[in-house]
Amino acid sequence: MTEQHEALPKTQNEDRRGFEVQLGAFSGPLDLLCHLVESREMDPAQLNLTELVSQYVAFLINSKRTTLNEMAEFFSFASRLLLRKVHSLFPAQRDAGEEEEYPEDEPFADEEELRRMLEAFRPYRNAAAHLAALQRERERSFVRIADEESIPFYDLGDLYGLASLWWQLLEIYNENRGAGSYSEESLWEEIPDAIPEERLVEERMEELLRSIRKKELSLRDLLEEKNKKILIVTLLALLEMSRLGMVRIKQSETLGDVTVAAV
Amino acid sequence: MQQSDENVKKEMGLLERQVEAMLFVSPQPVSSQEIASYLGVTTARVESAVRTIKEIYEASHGLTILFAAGGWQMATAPDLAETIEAFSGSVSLQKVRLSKAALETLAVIAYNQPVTRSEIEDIRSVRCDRVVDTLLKHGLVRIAGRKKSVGSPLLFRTTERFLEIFGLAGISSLPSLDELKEYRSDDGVFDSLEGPDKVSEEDDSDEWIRQ
Amino acid sequence: MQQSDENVKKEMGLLERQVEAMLFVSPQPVSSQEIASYLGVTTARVESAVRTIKEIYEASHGLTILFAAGGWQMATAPDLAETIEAFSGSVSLQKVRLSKAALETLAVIAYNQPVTRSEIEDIRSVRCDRVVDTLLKHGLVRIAGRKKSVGSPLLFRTTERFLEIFGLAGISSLPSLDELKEYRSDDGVFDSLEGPDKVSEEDDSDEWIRQ
Repeated sequence: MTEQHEALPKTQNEDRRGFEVQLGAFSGPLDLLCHLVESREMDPAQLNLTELVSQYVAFLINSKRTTLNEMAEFFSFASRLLLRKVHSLFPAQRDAGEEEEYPEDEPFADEEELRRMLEAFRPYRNAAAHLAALQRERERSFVRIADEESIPFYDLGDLYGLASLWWQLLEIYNENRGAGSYSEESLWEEIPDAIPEERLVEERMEELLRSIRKKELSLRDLLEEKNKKILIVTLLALLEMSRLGMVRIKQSETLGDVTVAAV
Repeated sequence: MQQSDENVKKEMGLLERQVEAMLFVSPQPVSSQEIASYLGVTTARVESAVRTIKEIYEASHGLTILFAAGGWQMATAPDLAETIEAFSGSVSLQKVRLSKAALETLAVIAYNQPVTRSEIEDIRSVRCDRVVDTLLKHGLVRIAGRKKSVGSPLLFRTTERFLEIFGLAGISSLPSLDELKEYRSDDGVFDSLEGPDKVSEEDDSDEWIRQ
Repeated sequence: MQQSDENVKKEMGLLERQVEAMLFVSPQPVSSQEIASYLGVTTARVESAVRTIKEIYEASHGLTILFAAGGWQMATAPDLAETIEAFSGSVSLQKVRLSKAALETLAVIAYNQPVTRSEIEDIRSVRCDRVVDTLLKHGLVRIAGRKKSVGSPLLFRTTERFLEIFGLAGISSLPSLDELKEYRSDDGVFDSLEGPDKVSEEDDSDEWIRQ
């Protein structure tokens, strides 16, 4: 047990490290690569995106705790790179609007401007590093919480926090009232919903974790929700939790009830 | 985890420190068995560690260890009861912060006043008597009479103090859904990469899940 | 208050016991002024009491006293982090996972507050509505009104919770941007603007993530 505890911080530090790209001459974080390509400091045509993706897959296999957010971030950057690559391979595809922003014939015309901009941003990059270090240190201590409902969260006087909580609440309330008219057929008649935002999945993960920590629950109970969006979010949350090894999902007999338990 | 059993009296070793920290963070009482199996020691050792902590606390600290519901629980020393009771209930806390539950309840009251507790609970779909009490204590809401209906339940309203703290001229200036949004039309190139989610600014119903 | 050399064993008196119990029950940091005015003593006395408690804790307890967001807060000793984290699932809720983009955006907001989203994007030169949403959701930033300019964009600020999560006494305890410019000024990454072949091994822009 002690060994296990000693092993923990190391894994966390590794996770903190995030994904590093090694492509040709470039070595560094993906957002920097993306930035360099988008600001035309690097030629997108030279990018080996297959290599990028396989490096990412290798990274995923090694680090077991990548969050949905981080994965979404990767896909967002990777697709931006892909778009740039497509544009550079098929210049005719580029639309007029972009042409204005990055004059084709003078790719490095604004080098000075860019240098200035990156210079100006450097302190913030360092500040982010400083914050990360502070957070790591601070998170080694835990405060006492009487109950989860009472975690002090909003500054007194946070008017916009107040208002947005109200409008979210109203949205959920109306949705739940509408859920009465749910029917199996109508589920497929509609155009499918957009993929729910990852933060909803994360919120749902926290909720689920709280309830299954108290006692093991059956999948049937967890999926009782008639609201389609919540159902999808719940399923995604369960999948993600099982991927991260936070829950144990088991079925003791064929066609029997499936139980979900905290690990 | 290898202290000798001789110096258990009075001295806090690693085991005592671990037990102390565990009792501190735990919201419910924790049984000796639970601690023992977690730390991989015998319950006898856990109990002697708890006794040590308890003795040290009683000798000079403002805290104590209680035994309740089959487990150990950290609490404030009984002789400080008056001080602490008044302090934790004190409205003068300069920097009150609100939990999500409290702010949500306050939002329901603000946008729907006057409103009864069961109406609040209907919207939030959780009980909220404790939260309403907190808000009353902080002077953010007040009782504004009784509703003329079965059981004549109490009606709640926000106070002047609420308006002051949230910087509102009046209840009518509470932000509308539109006011919470950014109006953006000149975002240029990246917009097209993010899909159509930003197009639907008019779609009021969907600020929570953007489609 | 530096007689700790001669007087190794600090003693807890009534004031220390009261302060200890108050910090135990308070869900958020409490300032010296607040404790002082509540107990009717000077802030100097409160601060010396807190120091005494802190020293006693550090000598042998599983607890510690933190200073964040302008106040004192009781917490578990940092060396017990692994034990406590694995013991109580609810403490893991105290951890906030932030991506590098989120931290950078947070840094931009912290140093420029109140600041609009387009100002943040000017500095970061990437879009950041998603990131700002995440920060809002974690309660690390909040909307603090609208800027009086074209389109009256929303203004963002960091919260008290931000200070707590990063263990900052206040915004002013962040190093200045000038200091951060010099910090790692030998950092080669942003100087190699000549093209892909020069963007190379000198890149240690996020050495910090590696350590």
